[in-house]
Amino acid sequence: MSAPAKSGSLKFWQGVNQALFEEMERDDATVLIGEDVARVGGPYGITRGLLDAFGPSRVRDTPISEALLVGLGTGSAAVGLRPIVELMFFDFAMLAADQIVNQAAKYRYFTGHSLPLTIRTMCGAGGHNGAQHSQNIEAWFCAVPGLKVLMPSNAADAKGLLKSAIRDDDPTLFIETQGLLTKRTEVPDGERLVPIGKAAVRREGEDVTVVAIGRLVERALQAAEEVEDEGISVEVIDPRTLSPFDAQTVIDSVRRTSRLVVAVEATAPCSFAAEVCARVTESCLEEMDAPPIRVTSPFINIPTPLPLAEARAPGADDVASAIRACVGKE
Amino acid sequence: MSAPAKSGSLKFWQGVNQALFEEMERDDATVLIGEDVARVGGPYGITRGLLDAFGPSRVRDTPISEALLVGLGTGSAAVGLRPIVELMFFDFAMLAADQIVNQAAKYRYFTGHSLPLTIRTMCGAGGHNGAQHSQNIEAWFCAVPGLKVLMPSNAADAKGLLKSAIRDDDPTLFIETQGLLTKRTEVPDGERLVPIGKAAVRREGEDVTVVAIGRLVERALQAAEEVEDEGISVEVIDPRTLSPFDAQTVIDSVRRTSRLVVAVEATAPCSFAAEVCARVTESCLEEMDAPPIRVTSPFINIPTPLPLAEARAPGADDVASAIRACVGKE
Amino acid sequence: MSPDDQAAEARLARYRRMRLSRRFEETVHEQFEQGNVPGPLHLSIGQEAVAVGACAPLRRADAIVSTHRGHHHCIAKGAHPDRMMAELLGRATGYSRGRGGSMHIAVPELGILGTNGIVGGGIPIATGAAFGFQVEERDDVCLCFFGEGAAANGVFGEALNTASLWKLPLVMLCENNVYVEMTHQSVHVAGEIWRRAEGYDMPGVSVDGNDVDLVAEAVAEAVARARAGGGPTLVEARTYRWLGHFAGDKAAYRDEVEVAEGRAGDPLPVTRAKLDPALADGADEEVEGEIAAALEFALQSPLAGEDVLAVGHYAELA
Amino acid sequence: MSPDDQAAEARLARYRRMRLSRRFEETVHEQFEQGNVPGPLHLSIGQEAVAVGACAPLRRADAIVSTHRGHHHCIAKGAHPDRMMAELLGRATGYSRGRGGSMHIAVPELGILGTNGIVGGGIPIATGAAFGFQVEERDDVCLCFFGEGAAANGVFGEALNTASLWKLPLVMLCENNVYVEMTHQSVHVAGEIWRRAEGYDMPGVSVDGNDVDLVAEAVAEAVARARAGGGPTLVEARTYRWLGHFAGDKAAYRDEVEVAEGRAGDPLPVTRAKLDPALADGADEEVEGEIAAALEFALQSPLAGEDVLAVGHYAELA
Ligand SMILES: Cc1ncc(C[n+]2csc(CCOP(=O)(O)OP(=O)(O)O)c2C)c(N)n1
Ligand SMILES: Cc1ncc(C[n+]2csc(CCOP(=O)(O)OP(=O)(O)O)c2C)c(N)n1
Ligand SMILES: [Mg+2]
Ligand SMILES: [Mg+2]
Repeated sequence: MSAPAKSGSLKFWQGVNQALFEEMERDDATVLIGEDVARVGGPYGITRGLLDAFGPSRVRDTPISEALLVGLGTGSAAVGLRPIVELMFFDFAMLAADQIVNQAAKYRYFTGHSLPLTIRTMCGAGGHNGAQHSQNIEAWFCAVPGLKVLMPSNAADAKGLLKSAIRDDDPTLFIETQGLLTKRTEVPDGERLVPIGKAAVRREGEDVTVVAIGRLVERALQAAEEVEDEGISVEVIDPRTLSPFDAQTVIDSVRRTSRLVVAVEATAPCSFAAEVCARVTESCLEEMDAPPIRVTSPFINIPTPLPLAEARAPGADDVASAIRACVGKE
Repeated sequence: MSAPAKSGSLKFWQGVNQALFEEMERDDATVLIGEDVARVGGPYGITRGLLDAFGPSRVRDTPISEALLVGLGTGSAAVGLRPIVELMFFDFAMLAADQIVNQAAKYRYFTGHSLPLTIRTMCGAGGHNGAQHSQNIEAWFCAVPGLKVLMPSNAADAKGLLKSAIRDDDPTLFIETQGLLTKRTEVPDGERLVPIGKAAVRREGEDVTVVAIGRLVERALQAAEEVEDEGISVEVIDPRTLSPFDAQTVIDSVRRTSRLVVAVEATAPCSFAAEVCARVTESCLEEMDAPPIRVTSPFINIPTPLPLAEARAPGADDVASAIRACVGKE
Repeated sequence: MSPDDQAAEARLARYRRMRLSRRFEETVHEQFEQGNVPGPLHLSIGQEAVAVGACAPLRRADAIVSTHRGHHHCIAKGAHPDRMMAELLGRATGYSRGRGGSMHIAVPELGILGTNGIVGGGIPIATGAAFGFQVEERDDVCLCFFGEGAAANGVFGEALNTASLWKLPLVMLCENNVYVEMTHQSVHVAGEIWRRAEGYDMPGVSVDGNDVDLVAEAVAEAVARARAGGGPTLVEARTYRWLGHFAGDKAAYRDEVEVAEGRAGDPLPVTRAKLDPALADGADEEVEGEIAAALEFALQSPLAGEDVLAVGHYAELA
Repeated sequence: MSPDDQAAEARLARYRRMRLSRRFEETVHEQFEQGNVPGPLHLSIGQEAVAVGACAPLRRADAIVSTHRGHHHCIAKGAHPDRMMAELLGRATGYSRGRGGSMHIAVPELGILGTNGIVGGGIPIATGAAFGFQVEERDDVCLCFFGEGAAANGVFGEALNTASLWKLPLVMLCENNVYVEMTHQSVHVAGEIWRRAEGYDMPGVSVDGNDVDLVAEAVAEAVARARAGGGPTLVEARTYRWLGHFAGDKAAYRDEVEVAEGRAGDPLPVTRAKLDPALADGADEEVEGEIAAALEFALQSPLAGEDVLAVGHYAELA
């Protein structure tokens, strides 16, 4: 197998795959390691073709040792590589939390040297894998100085952000979303780097600002369509980078709309949604005409059957109701 | 050595020590395990006397295996014990995150059975132990369904909350604060259980509500004194339990004062302080006369020299300035 | 009853259990292909002798900890096919209310502390159960099933070290089925897992995992040692994963010769051959009845609805 | 220069390094007692032969990963006493700007990838450095120091397994100083650590850690194997921790006889005895001068101020 066509309409996973191909072609110091990433091209096929293209030294299947995996990235980055480490599911990052937070994230602080490490993982309840294979713990890592946390919501950003992450000289945590893997978007031709730390305004509007990440971006856009007929004009912002968070873009928007809804797949407590509410109300509470509303998953575990998992996850309808509540049109 | 006097003025660590004694006396199913908790009574002496009192089967020194430690608690709780597991520093909980979050916290959900496990650990920059021995990651665990997260701010609550945690039939994470270990408070005589999930109003006031946890409670009270002379009346609330969070007590207070300041030792992003701001503004933004203000540590690592660590941590003066800013008296 | 009769009876029971596990999984696999299984399915077909042999020396009060591939473990320890089938088919009558599925089956009252979605995640819990038994001065033991891939998770070494130091009543049973997801064990295992016991000052043995009697023998010895306070044992049972990693995985990454050889080790015929054919036929019939009833029970049960989502997170709300 | 002369010169250099480490720590210990060390101090006095012997076969381009007790490792790999002293005394001129202290010293340009506050935390990083060397097809190696207590951290087994599978140029050096914080190693270690290598299909050796030449020999063999693509080796060096776990710990939990026996293994006199006394005296003098200069440098340097707090977290702000 080889890399998929370079442009046109791509699935999310193909955007990731292309970014990996292009960056590994571009820089020999780039390596990819993870469980089943090489021979079979990943449990979800995301890394297919890379072993054939770059060989067994740079693309390696590893044992089931998540903590070691991140250390392999940190140590090799410290001696000159630009490693990409895949942690199959975000839930498994818990096994490597020490290596990510106490080691990789603090390396520059302790040594004064760069650590060009990219950790890729996959979050969310888009599969039927249950409570230990679907969690969204991005907020944990947004609380860690030294790390950069990225969560693209479409194929184009997946490709452009991952390329930026790989070239970045700090440890980055690149979070793919299970529920988006096969979603298509147009991906512009040629080299395109999405800047780290810059939010994207997905849709402009006047009445309410909806901040959404990952899978909720598409749902927020659907909700925006839905309420448009009801005369509600919605602005949708996708931060894309969760840390450092481009709060200014959101605050400027809320200053105009005077209303905020935040939609994430995680549970509410201490989530990125909580952070957005805090940052925005700290800066412009007086300019707000209504309380902010968080649209999140309920504070319960993720069930295995997909219909139940989907019932638990916030949908476009939940975002739409939140928008209506926020503008007082229930 | 034996247990310290049962009442009067106690240091924070003594409150913990007494709770351990009383609960281990009360229930033979209670065991204590951790690194150096037995023979030397803990690196900070918190568990002194317990080995002599309860013997080497129920009080055990363990190897340096944090993930296993939590599993020892989960497995033994599953077969009838009421274990207390000490993780020396909160930072080390990262090595056990899978066992805490993917295993212990989900046990009841998967099995329908109780899991009376108590995990004790110590947070904060009160020592000179640096960036890997001083972190506040309580927010991570507030995001986990199935866990209860407790953070006492004085000896009396340390004792009463720990007793409740040990008797509780769910996994609890009991967070001690390095900067409080030797602080004294009056501890009432006799058996006193502090209820889980109930906030304490430490000081009543009219103009602004300050929500503070752990080490910041005392500092918030100092700040309240300080600004009182300036004619600012401050209400100070100590949630004590971070999850489940007693939001109602805080919301009722803010409805009266119309102003909110939240003070924690952690860094701001996705912290418990963010959650409080979100919960409160969601519920009563219209009743607020000023933006909420978070008083936190800056988003940087914790330095080793104590003077620098203290300079980084939020102080009473920081809380006082936030209060003044909040009431518009700068 | 003469020793011979007892042995014969025991062997029949073992055969029956293996057959029950085999037919359970074949049946649930069919259901999967018909779209009736709303979750992932990791099948253990071909590995039945490991589970049944290892659980043979256990008592009801003993505990086991299982893995993501644990149907055979649960059945071997006495889980009811009907409630298991219901769980896998997402029915409210399942062991986990139909919301957990294959990787979240637990029956604590039978000593089944749970299958697990985290590879190696059960190892510390098993060690903890053994610790609990020791503190309670019970002579019960905990049997920990894990795959050769799981041995790469650091908790494996953590468990061996402390279990050996504390002489915990723990039997670490490595079920080596040659594959770790889609890669051969040689990608994952340096040396041989059972040999790692020595470095932790505990006994380690390797056994033919397709011979239920040999597995039972090896584990019985380990269990006896554990009950007597002699501490843990590491047992590696060699078997083969017949099917793909999960239902739906065609396993094109394996060559046919290897698969054919692997399947040739089918544990059922060897055991059946040692039985009175009439008794064996009778066992097969019983099993068919039990499986049919289990499937019926599951299909008759209501699908788990949204009402199961929120329950059972905290004692207060349990 | 004749082989004998070379050997003599090498031994003198080793003695000098050990002496430098010893005097560095004695000096910083005094400073600690005078209240001039604003952080924890884990002293390695008595263990110098392990660090100096292990680093003897290394080149500048080789890497080492150290621990919370790593002054001797850093000095053995060539770290400058002045900047180390400054770091421990909290001075802005220290290797980590005076904000890291003893557990956060790193000099990547000398291949010193860092001491570490997390016990075992450096093990995966060392494995990663060896992985990096292999991919880059350099014949450099990584030497990973860790204590016998750290071997209980699961990453130890994870590292051995993958290092052995990938034949990484890694030398795992377990510095067994008999104590793990305030408890004897027997509370922490089942069996003997060096014996765990076999279970991962790699060589393991045990060596007298108080004889710098024996340590150098054992590690040289491991390094040669690693450079030649022969993969990792586990070396356990037996020594003794003379002082408490940290400066200030009276270590009342140890009995005097044991401590006396431990101190009898002092690595310096044995080596010194093999030297030309005049040369040894000269070395001692040089060391005194170097240490005096280092202390002077540190005391003359400004204390790290709040201006060091925010710098160096991200590339943009570095
Ligand atoms: C910590 C963790 N890492 C990775 C996975 C993904 N995964 C599921 S099963 C599996 C292979 C397990 O192999 P083995 O232990 O041999 O068990 P088997 O599947 O052969 O029964 C992997 C890597 C996981 N579930 N948990
Ligand atoms: C993960 C982790 N757990 C616990 C500690 C606390 N701690 C610091 S040093 C130490 C003992 C380490 O013993 P050993 O590995 O033998 O090294 P030594 O101190 O003897 O040099 C412990 C438990 C820690 N720093 N990190
Ligand atoms: Mg396997
Ligand atoms: Mg030691």
